[in-house]
Amino acid sequence: MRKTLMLSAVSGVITSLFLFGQVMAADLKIGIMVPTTGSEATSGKDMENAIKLAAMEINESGGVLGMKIDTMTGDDACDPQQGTAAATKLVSADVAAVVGGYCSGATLPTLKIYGDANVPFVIAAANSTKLIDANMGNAYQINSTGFDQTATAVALFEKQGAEKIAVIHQGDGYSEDLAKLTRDKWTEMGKEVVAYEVVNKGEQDHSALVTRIKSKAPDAVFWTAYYADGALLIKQLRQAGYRNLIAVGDGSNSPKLLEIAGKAAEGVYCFSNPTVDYLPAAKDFHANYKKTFDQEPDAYAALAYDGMKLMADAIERAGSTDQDAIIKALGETTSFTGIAGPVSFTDKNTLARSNFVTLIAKDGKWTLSE
Amino acid sequence: MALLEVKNLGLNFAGLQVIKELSFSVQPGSIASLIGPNGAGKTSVFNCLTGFYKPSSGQIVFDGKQITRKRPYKITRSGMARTFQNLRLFKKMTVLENVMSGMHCRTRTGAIGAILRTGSQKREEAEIKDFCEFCLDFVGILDEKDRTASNLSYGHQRRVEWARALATRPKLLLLDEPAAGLNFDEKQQLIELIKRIRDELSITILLIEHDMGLVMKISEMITVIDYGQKIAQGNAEEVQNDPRVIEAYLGREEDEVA
Amino acid sequence: MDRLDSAAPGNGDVAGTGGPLRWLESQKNRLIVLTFLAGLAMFLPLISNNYVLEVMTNVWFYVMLCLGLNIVVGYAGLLDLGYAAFFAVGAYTTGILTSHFGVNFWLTIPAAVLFSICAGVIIGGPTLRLRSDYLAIVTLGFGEIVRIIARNLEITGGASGLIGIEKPSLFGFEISQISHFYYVFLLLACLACFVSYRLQHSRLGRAWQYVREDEDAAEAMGIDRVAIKLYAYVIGAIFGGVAGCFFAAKMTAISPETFMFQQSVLILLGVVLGGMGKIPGVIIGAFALVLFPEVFRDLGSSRILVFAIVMLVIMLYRPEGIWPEKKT
Amino acid sequence: MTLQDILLQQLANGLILGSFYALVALGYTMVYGIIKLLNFAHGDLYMIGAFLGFLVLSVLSPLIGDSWVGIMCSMVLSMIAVGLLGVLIQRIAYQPMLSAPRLSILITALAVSMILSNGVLAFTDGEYLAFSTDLGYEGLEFGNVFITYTQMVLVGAAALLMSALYLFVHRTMYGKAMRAIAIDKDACRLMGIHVNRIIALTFFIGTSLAASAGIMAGAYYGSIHFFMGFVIGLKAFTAAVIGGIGSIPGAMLGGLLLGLLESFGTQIPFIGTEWKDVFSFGILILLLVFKPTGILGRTEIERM
Repeated sequence: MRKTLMLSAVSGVITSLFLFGQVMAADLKIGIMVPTTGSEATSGKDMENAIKLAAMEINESGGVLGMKIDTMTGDDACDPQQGTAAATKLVSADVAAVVGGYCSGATLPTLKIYGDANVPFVIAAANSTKLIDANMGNAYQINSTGFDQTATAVALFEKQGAEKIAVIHQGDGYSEDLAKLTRDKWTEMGKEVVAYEVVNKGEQDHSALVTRIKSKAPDAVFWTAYYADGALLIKQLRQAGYRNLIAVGDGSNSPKLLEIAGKAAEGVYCFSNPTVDYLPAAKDFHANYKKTFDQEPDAYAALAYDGMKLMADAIERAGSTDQDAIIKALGETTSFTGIAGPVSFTDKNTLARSNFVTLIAKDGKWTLSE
Repeated sequence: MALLEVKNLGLNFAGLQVIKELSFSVQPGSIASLIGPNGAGKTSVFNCLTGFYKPSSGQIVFDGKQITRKRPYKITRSGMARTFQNLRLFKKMTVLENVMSGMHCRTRTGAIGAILRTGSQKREEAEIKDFCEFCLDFVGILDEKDRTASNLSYGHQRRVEWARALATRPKLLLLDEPAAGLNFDEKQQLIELIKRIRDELSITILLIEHDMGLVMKISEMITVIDYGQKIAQGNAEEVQNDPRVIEAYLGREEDEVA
Repeated sequence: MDRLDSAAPGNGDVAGTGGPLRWLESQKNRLIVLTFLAGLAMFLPLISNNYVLEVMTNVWFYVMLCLGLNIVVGYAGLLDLGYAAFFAVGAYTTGILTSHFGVNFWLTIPAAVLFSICAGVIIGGPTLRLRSDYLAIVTLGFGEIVRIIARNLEITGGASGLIGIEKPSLFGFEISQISHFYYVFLLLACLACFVSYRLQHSRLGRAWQYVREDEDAAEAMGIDRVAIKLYAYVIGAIFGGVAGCFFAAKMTAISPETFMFQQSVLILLGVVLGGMGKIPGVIIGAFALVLFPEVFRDLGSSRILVFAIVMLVIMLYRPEGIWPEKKT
Repeated sequence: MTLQDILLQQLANGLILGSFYALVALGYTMVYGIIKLLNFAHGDLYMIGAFLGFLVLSVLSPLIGDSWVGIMCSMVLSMIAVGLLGVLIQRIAYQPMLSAPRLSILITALAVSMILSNGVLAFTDGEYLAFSTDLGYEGLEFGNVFITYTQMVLVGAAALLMSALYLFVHRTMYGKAMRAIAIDKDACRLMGIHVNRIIALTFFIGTSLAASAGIMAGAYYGSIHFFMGFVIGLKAFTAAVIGGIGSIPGAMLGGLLLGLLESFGTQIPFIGTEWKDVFSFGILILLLVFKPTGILGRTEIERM
């Protein structure tokens, strides 16, 4: 009897899956692929909110080609396996287009799925350079890639007169990619990378590494990974008496870094994607977001919002929901200006300009440098 | 030539000498006993013989081969089987499955044969089953073969252990206190069984026992140890009349009874 | 042997019988249900969308992994906390051989089996003599070592991993659609069930059980416990390795993050939840593992928490798992 | 910095890291010694300790500030709380499993560990919390080697706790009972020792030591996170094995040794930070294979 219960439970679950995956009639269905569970859920939900906000605004002003936008979220949980499930779910539901993509690792295997289905995809945040090679032509990155960030970083180091730098990453795809690009570019310029190190995620004590770095006396230390471990590293570097330049990548662009590192973070540089705080055009968005969701928008909200708006713009320009037409229209974008600035694409479907800004920590807050 | 030859066996535990310079031998086809008061080191001798303890000195020659400090499974494969003083059955498995464990070392089918169920695998499984049923029949509990081992009576659980040991096709069978916990009738059956194992299956037997009556009745050669040392050796009559045995062994036996 | 097989389910059967659904006890009725489920599994691609297929493909994949780990944990009673390492060995073998050396996908499978065996022997050989709790930690350590090696080497693509792994084709037919992969993984899961079943009911399967129940008694019966455990370890490794090959082919991209400690724990959860050592139990465990986060999206973040609580309750009150025990 | 300076600084680093490892390893070793249980949840109790300390401190700080006094007060309070939690876990999850097969109790311990860490994950949404305190960066400079006062206090506190434990185990009746139970539980029961009470006491002490390490780590490093117990749990286990699991001085020695190994390991060419964990896991595995009893452990004799 228990066995029967078990069987009926299993078949019940399968049936509910059917219902879950069912296609509902809608005017214009746009998929959102972000992590809404898992370690990156906070950022993912924030992006989801921003995209929904954009869709709401579009609907209020008459929709796209007279159709109302209806969003559907696929949760990639920042995990490649769940990412493919989410992408297949969206494709199965016949979405006209997809906006999203936060974790590069989870976004990577989905490119093939969207590519095979020929679904137009605007990648709002994920920016690993690996995405460029895996792109089948239907995806467009509106966030500057690691190449641009490297250029910004190297420019800063040069301007500050650094000769020897140390690069530290965290052993994940994103931060290793950035660290490698920086190391190669710096050595290409005939300068020296005195230390190229990796920190294990979740470790708290970096004193041995700090001593090693300090003994190499670099003019600048570049942390390419996330804020949590970055804060600890900065703190311990300063504690050990390292007084030269410290810079962190866009993964560390969080007020949490300043909170954890405290006064040790003063004067640390950060390369950042266009976030709401430094975008003059984002005032209205900021207010609306706060009003609608009762919270502050996070780092990638502006890009996610722009992604949805760009997609709607491309569909208008295409004049139909034909996938090829939308993809073509996306590629031909020239006149679209979002809150994060103008958008146009290179022949590799990446953002034509670098949208990176340099921030500096002052009095416990990130402010634009220069 | 002796089937089992123990020469100058010594065993130390954390500085304590459990067995000292012990030598004895078991002739093929005989029923031999190892006796001694509680804590004399009888089970330790068994554990050395079967490889569970690593002796600190001395040699054990079985069937013409050195087996000193060999791993237990190798010793079993070379033809020495044992039972345990406090039963060590695979409690959750059936009686037949328990006995089948003994045949493991006499069969060879591996993973591929099992997956493909080759002809030789099927033949081997049938062979295992037949021989195990024969062993169960021999000890008289064939009709309980499909019961879970832990559900059997104590006496029958003992018989499962014997059947399991017989299934390894041993040349020498070591019985660790086989009569412990048995009533008078069961002891008589045990004596019968031990004799039948020797006579019908031509398996040599070495046993440790407390019950002096039983030992005297069936043993052809008795080795008496105390404090890990041999104090006497001989047939029942010789041992019974040995003053050292009477003094060292029986004296203490009375204390124990009291 | 056949007599033994049929004897057990015949007189044994489900605990807690009674109630209106008693008819399931008979072998025939069970067969009906089983046929129905098999039919459903066979024809699922005809009646469902790709999302359901994707999820179910994932289910079959975890069925295979869990059955592989079940051989180690369930049959041989060894706690392995680094099973993802074998899965990684298979995935990287396929990934590296196809993308760096242009080897045909099908040829990478024997290579993966070989490497898995090597990995199993390297890990198991020296450590299987240890006490079981030490073994758990050693396997955990090995799992981490494999992941760190994959992260640090050039050939494995470093932390970003490998991308653009070729999809396999068979006699000119390219396995690329999700429905194709569904059948491939269904087949693999069935194969895994079959192999598990045959092994469980064999001389080797019994030996694992002897060693699990009482190592010393098993050794006294002439069973080389180290060799027997190593056997379990290596076969489990092969399951994981082969599953890894197909995983790489399906995902076309692999990275070290997939093979973290959490993955090993997830697979272990699948084995324990439904009932260690029992094939239907393990299958149920794998279903729960994959379907739970898909159906209860809102609870997704706390899925491991829910599973862990269930696991604790199972261990305390029903150590044999959800799937009922046979009685004799 | 000269090579000598670097090595001296790494020595200091290793000792500080090692003190944390030792404190956590002590709990592992005590629990293992007394009931032969590998308590996977031990690292998570370290984490819970840090979170409770954070909570208590944020309540207390308006009253007594968040400097040393505040930290010490919240440390004592959360050590007691986590110690009680440890006893509770032992009663609920481990007590019924003591006679079960080893595999079951190991899985139970794993489940407890996952419940603790994922429970905190659910509570905190996986966020890192800033454990902000008022500890300064001032310290003493010995040549090029720099040690902050905070670091000195930490090592001092760890040493104090460890010596207190050592005295407790070797000078009191409870300590004797603990050691006796580790050798023969049944005999102790016959001798009239409240075995269960002593086991509970062992859990209390072991987990509260882990909690103390957690709070100190939180205050020292400045951030806490649901996953912070995993790595240190593993490392502390390694330390306990190096020293000889079951041996209290062994755990202290093993902790310090592992801390030093890791610090100096960073300086070894080709190992560096990239292969650091492979290095320490490698040591663990080699040790278990070739000398499972560790440096100070006793050889066990298993009887038939």
